[in-house]
Amino acid sequence: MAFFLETLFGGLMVGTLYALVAIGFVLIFKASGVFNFAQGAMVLFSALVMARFAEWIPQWLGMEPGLVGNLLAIVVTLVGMVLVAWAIERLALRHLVNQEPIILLMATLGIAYLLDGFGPMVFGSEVYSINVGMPKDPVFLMESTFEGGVMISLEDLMAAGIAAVMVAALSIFFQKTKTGRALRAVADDHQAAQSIGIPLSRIWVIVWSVAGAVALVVGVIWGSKLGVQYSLSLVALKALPVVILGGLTSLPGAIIGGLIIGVGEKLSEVYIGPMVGGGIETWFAYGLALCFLLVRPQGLFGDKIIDRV
Amino acid sequence: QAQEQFMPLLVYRTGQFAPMGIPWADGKQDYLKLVNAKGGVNGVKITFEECETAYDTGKGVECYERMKNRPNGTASFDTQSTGITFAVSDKAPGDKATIVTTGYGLSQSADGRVFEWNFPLLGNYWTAADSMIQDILKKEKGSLKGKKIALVYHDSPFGKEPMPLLEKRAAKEGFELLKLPVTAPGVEQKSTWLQIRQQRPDYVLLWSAGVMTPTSIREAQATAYPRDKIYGIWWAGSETDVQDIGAGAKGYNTVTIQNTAEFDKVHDEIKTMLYDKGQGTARDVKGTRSIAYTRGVMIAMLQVESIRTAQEKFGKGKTMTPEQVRWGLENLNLTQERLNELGFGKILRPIQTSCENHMGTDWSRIAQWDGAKFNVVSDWYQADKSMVDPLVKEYGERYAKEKNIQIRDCK
Amino acid sequence: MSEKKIGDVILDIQNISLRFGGVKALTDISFNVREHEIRSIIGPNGAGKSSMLNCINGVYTPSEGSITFRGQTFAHMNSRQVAEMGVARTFQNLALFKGMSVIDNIMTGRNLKMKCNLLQQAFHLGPARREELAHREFVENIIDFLEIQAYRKTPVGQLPYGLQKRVDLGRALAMEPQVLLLDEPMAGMNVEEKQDMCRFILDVNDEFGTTIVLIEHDMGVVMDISDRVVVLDYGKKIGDGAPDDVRNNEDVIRAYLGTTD
Amino acid sequence: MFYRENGQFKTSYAADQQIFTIAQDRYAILGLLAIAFLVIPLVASDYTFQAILIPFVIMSLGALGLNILVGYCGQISLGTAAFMAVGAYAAFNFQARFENMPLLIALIGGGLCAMAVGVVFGLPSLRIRGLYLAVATLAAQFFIDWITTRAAWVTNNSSSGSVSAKALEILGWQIDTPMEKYLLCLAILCVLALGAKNLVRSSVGREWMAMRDMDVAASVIGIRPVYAKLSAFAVSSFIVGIAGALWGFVHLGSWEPAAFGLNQSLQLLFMIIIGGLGSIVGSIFGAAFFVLLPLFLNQVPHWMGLPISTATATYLEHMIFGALIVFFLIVEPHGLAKLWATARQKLRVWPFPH
Amino acid sequence: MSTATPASTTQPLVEVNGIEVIYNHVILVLKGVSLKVPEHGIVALLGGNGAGKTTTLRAISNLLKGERGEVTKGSVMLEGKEIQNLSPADLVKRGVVQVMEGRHCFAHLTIEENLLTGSYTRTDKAEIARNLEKVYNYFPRLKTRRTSQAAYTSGGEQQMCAIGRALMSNPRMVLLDEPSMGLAPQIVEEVFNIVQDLNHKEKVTFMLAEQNTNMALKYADYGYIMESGRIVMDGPAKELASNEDVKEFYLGVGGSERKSFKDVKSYKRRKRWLA
Ligand SMILES: Nc1ncnc2c1ncn2[C@@H]1O[C@H](COP(=O)(O)OP(=O)(O)OP(=O)(O)O)[C@@H](O)[C@H]1O
Ligand SMILES: Nc1ncnc2c1ncn2[C@@H]1O[C@H](COP(=O)(O)OP(=O)(O)OP(=O)(O)O)[C@@H](O)[C@H]1O
Ligand SMILES: [Mg+2]
Ligand SMILES: [Mg+2]
Repeated sequence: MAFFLETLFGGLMVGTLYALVAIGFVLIFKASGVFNFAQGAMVLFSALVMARFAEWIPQWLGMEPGLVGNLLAIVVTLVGMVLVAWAIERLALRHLVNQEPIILLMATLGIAYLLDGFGPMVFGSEVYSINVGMPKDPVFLMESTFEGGVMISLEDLMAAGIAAVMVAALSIFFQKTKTGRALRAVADDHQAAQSIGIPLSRIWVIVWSVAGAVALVVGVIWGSKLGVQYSLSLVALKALPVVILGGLTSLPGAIIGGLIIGVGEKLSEVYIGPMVGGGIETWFAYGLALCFLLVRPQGLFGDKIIDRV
Repeated sequence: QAQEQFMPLLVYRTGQFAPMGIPWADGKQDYLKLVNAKGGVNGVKITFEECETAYDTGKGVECYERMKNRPNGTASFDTQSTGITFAVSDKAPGDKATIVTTGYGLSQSADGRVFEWNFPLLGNYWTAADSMIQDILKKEKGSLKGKKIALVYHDSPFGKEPMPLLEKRAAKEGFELLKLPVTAPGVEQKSTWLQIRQQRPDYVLLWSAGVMTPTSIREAQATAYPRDKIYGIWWAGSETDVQDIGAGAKGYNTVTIQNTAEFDKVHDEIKTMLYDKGQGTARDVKGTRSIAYTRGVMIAMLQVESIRTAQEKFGKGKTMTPEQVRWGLENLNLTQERLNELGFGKILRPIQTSCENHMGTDWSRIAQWDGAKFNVVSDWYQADKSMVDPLVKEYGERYAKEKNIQIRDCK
Repeated sequence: MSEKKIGDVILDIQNISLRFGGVKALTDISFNVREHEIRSIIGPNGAGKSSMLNCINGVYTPSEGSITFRGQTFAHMNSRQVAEMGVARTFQNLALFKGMSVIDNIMTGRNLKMKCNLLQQAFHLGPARREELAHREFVENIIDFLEIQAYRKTPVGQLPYGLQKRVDLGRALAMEPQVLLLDEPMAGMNVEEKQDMCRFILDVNDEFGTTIVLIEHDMGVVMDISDRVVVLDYGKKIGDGAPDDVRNNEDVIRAYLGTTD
Repeated sequence: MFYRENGQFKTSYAADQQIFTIAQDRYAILGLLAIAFLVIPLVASDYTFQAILIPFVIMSLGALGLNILVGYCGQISLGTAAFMAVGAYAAFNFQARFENMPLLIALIGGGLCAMAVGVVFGLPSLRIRGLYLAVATLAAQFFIDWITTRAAWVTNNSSSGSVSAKALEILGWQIDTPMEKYLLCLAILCVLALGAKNLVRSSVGREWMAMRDMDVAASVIGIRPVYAKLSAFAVSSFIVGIAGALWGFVHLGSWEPAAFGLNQSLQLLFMIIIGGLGSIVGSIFGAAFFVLLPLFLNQVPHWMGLPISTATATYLEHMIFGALIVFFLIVEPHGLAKLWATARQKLRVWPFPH
Repeated sequence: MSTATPASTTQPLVEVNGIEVIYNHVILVLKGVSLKVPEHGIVALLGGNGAGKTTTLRAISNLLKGERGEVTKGSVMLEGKEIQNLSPADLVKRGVVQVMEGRHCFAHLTIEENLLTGSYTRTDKAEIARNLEKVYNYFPRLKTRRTSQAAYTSGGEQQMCAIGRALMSNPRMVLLDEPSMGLAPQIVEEVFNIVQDLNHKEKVTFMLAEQNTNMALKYADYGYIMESGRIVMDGPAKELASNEDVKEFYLGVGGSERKSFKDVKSYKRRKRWLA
C-alpha cells in the first residue's frame, strides 16, 4: 500500500513536471497555431544561459554565488529569452504568416537547430549546474502507518507548486484579457487577425517571450535535477503525449494530461513492466494518450476540431 | 622527406554524450601531439583529423568511409560508439580497417580468431562486471548468498551486454539478479528507483551513459538509496557525471579500465610539452585531470604503440599500411618497464595481445567519488578467466556462425 | 420551350429534425423532390437550408425523421452510400481540394466509377491507362462545358472565387448524378455569370434529366428557373409550392422576401 | 529561349497524360538517368558511393514513401524510422530464418511487413487528425524501438542485439562493390518512384489528395476515408520499409536498434518539406539537400582554412543548417520542387519577366 | 447623393497609382491599376470573376504577403503618404479595415468574441460596448447566436459576423470584399443601408468589391470596372448604371427588358472589350 502510494505520488510529481514543459507547447500553439518543436531547445538554451550567468555574475561582481547571483542570472536570462523571441519573430515567423501548420512546425525545428548550435557554441557544452537551493533529499510521511513511511521528494513537490501557480496565472490571462482573446484569434486565422488590426509581430514576441520564460522555469527545475547539458532538450519529448492528451489548446489540459500521463506511466512501469521486461513507460505514455484520443480526438480539453461544410 | 601516419579521430564533442566525449577527444589528440612533439614514432609524424559523429551511427559511418583509405596509411579507428562499431565491423575486413574498442563494443570480439580486425583492448563489459562482483564479494566477506543485486541499465545493446556474465555469476554466488531497464536517454527514472525502493537490492550496478548517470544518482538520493552501494560502469564514471551533484553523489563507485582514475608521468609531460606552450587541446590544463581524458590518452597510446610494434617488424621510420598496423595490434607487448617509460606505469598493467586474444589484459580497479573527486579505493581485480573466457568463446563462435565467418586458426 | 416531363417522387424527406445542443437547426421538415424537377430551398440566413442538404447526404445525422430515396427509406444516410446512389453536391463554403489542379478536382468526381486496383494503377497497365483516358475525356467535356479550359492545370486554391464555384459544380457533374444538390452556386457572381450558371443548370436538367435541389438567395434566379420552392425559416417549413404561390405567400414575404422586390 | 513548349501541341489526352509532357523534360530525364546509371558509376569514387550516393538514394526512397503519406494524403507522421526499422528487421529475419532466401524477396517481404505494421498504426488516423496524429505516431516510433531492443526473436536471438545482413546477391550477381550497391539502390528507387508517380496521378492518388485537402467533401463524393487513408499508410510504409531494409542491408550492413531513431524520422520529414510536399521529385531534392548539405558545410571551415575546433564547426554547421531550413521555408514554403517549377516557368517566358 | 469625382481637387483618402501585383513570383495579376477613393465617398469596384478585385483590395490593405503576392510596381497612398511599408495592423490603427472575401471568422471563438476581437485597437470600454450594441442592432441574428462558435454558424451568419467585426474598430475607411455574398436579400439590403448610413452619419469611406452590380451602383458614388487585371472603365455610378455596355454585361438588362434567367439561351461568352 505504501508502495502504491509512493508510486502514485511519484507519478503525480513527475506529471506536474511534464505539465510544466507541456505548458510551453500549449502556450505557443494556442496563441499562434504553431506547434513549437523548439521548446526543448529553448529549455536547454535558457538553462544554459542561466547556469553560465549564475556562475559569471558573482565572478564579475566579486561576490559569493548565491541567491542574488541566481536572481541576477534569471533576469539576464529573461532578457535573453525576450531577445530570442524577438529574433524568431523578426527572422522567421513574420515571413511565414498564413502558412500551414506543418510548415510552421518545420520552421520551429529549424529554430531548434539554430538554438542547439548557438547555445553550446557561445556558452560551452560541458555539464553545468544550476543550484537554486532545491531540496534534494526526500521526506517520509506517515511513518507510523506504514513501515518505512511514504516517501515524497520535496524537490518535486516544489516544482509541482510552481507549475500549478503558472497554469493558474496563464489560464486567467488567456480567458479573461483582451490580449488573450486576440491570441486565440491569431491561432485561428493569421490573416483575418491581421485584417482587423491585431499586430501579429507584437503578439508573437509577447507569446514567445512568455514561452521563453516558461522554458526558463522548466530549465531551472529540470536543470537542477539533471544538470545543464544537451540532454535537457530531450525532456521536451516527454511532454508530447501530455500535450495531445490534454489538448493542444488547453492549459488546464496540460496539467491534467501531465498528471494522467505521469501516474499512468509510473504505475504501468512498476506493475506491468516487470512482466514484459520493463522499459515500457515511454511508449505506454503515448499509447495511453492515443486511447484517450480515440474517444476525444481533440484531447481531453482541447478545442473541438471543427469540420463543417 | 619525413614519413607520416594517419590517425583518424572519430569523436563526439556535441550531442547528448558530449560531456564525456570532449575530454576523451582531447586526451586522444593531446597524446598524438605529445608523440609528435617528441619526434613521432621513429621519426614518423602522426597526422590526424577529427571527425564529429555526435554519437550518430550514420554520421560515424560517413566519417569511417571518409577516413578509411587515406594515402598515408590509416592506422586504427577508435569509434567511440558501440553503434558505429557494429556498423563498421562488418565492413572492416573488406576495407582492411582496424577497429580498436577499448572497453566497449562487442564483448566477444576479444576472440581474435573470429574478429580479425577488432581489438577490444584492456577489457570488456564482462570483465568490468566481474570486477564489480569481486569488489562486492570482498565487501560482503566472500558470500553473496541470498543477496539481491539490481542491474539498472540503459535500454540498448550496450546496457544488456553484462547480462550473460552476471547471470553466470548469480548462479555461482547465489545472489538474485534484478534487471531494470531505463529507456534512453534516461532523463526520467522515477519508476526504476521506486522499484528499487520496493525491492531493496543490496547493490545496484549502473550500466548507464550520458545523462542517465547523474539522473540515476539523483534519483538514488531522492529515494535515499545509499550511493556507496552503487557501482557504475566506466562510461558512467567520469567527473562530468557526478561533479555537479557534488556531495550528493558521495560514495558512488565506478569501475575504471585498468586504473584510469590515476594520474601519471604522461600527464606531466602533456602539461610541460603542450599546455605550457599553449598547444593543448583542452581549454586549459584542468581539462587534463579527468578519467575520461586519461582514458583517451591511454587509447591513443595503445594505437601509437601498435604502430611502433608494426614498425619493428616492417621497417622503422616507414608509414605502415592498415594491415601492418593490425599486425602491430595483434602483437602488442607492453611490459611494465615499457609502460613506466611511456609514463603509464601506474595507469596500466602490462599488456600482451595475440592472435586469439585481442583484449590483451583485463585488470581494473574501483574508484569512489568523495564529493569532489574520484579516489582509487580498491586493489587491482583481474576478471575471473573461468567466467569470462568460456563466454567469449561461446559468443564468439555463435557470432561466427551467424555471420558465416571463417574461424582463423591461430596455431 | 418544350414542356418538361416531371416524374415521380425520387427523394422524400419525412419529418426531419436536427438539433445541435440547444440550437434547433431543423424542426419537423417534410418535403419531396420529383424526378427531373428543379426544386429550390430558400429562406433567411441560418434557416437551416445547408443543414438540410447535409442531412440528405449524410454529413449530419438527423435526430428524427427519415429520408426515402427511390423507395428505400433511411434514418441516416452514409455519405458513400448516398454518392453511390447518384447524389452529388456542391458546397456553400467552397470545399474544393485546394492543392489539386482543376482537372484533378473534377476527376475525383469520377472516382466512384473507376475500378482498377492499386497495382494496376502503380504500373499504369493497359486497363488502368485506358480507364484513366476514358474518364479524362469525360472530364474534358465538363471543362469545356464550364469554360474553364484555360485553368485546367492551375491549383484551384489560386483561382478566383467565382471560378472555384464552377469547379465545384464540375466536380459534382463529373459524378453523373441523378440528383444534384447545389448550395448557393451563384454567390459571388455577377449577372452575366449567373446567367451562364443558370444556363448550365438548365442544360444539365434538360439534357441529362438530372434532378436538381437548389439553394440560392437570388430571388430572380430562383423564381425563374425552379419548378417548386420550399421556404424555411428558423428551421421550420413556412412555404412550399410553385414559385408564384410562394412569392405571394404572406409568411414568406414577412420572413424572407421583405417588402422590396 | 531554349525552354519552350511552343509548337508542342498535345493532340490527345494520352499525350497530355504522360509523366513529362514537355519534350525537353523527357530528354532531360533520360539524360539524367543515363548519367545516374552510366556515367556516375564510371567516375565516382568508393567514398562517394558509400558516404554520399548510397545514403542519398536510400533516403530519397524513404522520403518518397513518407511524402505519399504526408504530402499526398496529409497524414503527418513522426514515426517513419519505425517503419524503416520494421522493414529492415523483417527483411533480416526472412534472410536469417529461411535458407537461400533471395535478396529481392527478402526486401519485398520487409516492405510488406512494414506495410502491415504501417496499416495497424494508421488505424488511429481514421479518428485522429493533424498534429494530434503526428504526435500519436510517435507511439509507433517508441513502441518499435522497444520491441527491437527487447524481443530477442526480432534479432533472431542475436547475441549482441545487433544484426547484420548476409552478402548481397541477386540471381548470381554478387553485389559487393559500392558501385554495384549503388546501382541496386538506384534501380529500386527508379522502379518505386515510377510506381509512386503512377499512383499519385491516378485515382488512388487523387483520393489521397482529396482526403488531405478536405475530407468531408471527399466523403461526400464517395471516397471512403478508411480505404484512402489506410492505402496511403500501406503504400507509404511499403516504400519506407524497403528503404529501411536497404539502409540496413546496403548502407549500414549491420545495425542496432538505435540506427532507426526519432532523429531519422524528423530528418525524413524535413526532407520532404524542404523538397516539397506532394511532389515526387521533391522527395529526391529534399534527400539531396539533407545528405549533401552537411557534407558540404563540413568542408567549409577546411576550405576557408579556419582553425576552428571540431565542436565549434559542428555547432556552426547546426546553426547554418537550421538557418537554411528557415530560409528555404520562407523563400518557398512549398519546397525546392516548387522553386524548381517556378524557375522553369520563368524560363519559359524568358527573356520577359512574366 | 454627392457627385464628387476622384478628379476633384480635394486630396483623395486612398490613391492607387499604377500598381502591378505578382503572385508566387510569376503570376502577374494586376497590370497597372490606378484608382482613387475620395474621403467620405463610396466607391464600387466591379468586374467578373478573376478580374482582380480582391487582389486590388489586398494590395491596399497590405494583406498580399500571406498569399505570397507582392506589389512590384506603383504605389498605394493614404492621405498622400505611401503605406506599402505599414503592417495591416498599422493600417487598422489609421482607420483602414478590410472585410475579407470568404468570411474568415475565427472558428473557435464565439460570435461575440469575434466581434470583440474586432475592437482590438480600441481601448475605451464604453465605446466598445456601444459598438457592440450597434452591431447587434444592425444584425439581430448575430445576437441570437452570440454564444455559438463561429464555425458552427451558417454561411450568412458568418458573413454578418465578418462585417460586424470590422465595424467594431470604428473605422474611417472600410474595404468590403463581396459583402453581399451568401446573404439573404433583405440582409443584403440591410448591409447596403448600413453602408449608406455610416457614410452619411459617421462619414466613413467605403470601397466595395461587388458582384451585385445593381446594388453596388445604386449605393455607390463612383465606380471602377475591372477586367483581367486592368481598369477598363470608370465613372460616376449613375453614368455607369446607364451605360449600355455595363447594362448588358453587368446588369443583365441587355438593352431593353430584364430577361428571365430561364430564357438566356446562349452561355457562350461574348467578346469582352479589353483595353
Ligand atoms: N454543426 C453545427 N453545430 C452547431 N450549430 C450548427 C451546425 N450546423 C448548423 N448550425 C446552426 O444551424 C442553423 C442553420 O444553419 P445552416 O447552415 O443550415 O443555415 P442556412 O440556411 O444554410 O443559412 P445561410 O443562408 O446563411 O447559409 C444555424 O443557426 C447554424 O448556426
Ligand atoms: N494566392 C494566389 N496565388 C496565385 N494566383 C492568385 C492568387 N489569388 C488570386 N490569384 C489570381 O489572381 C487573379 C485575380 O484574382 P482575384 O481574386 O483578385 O479576382 P476577383 O476579381 O476578386 O474575382 P472574384 O470575383 O471571383 O472574387 C485570378 O486569375 C487568380 O487566379
Ligand atoms: Mg447555408
Ligand atoms: Mg474576389
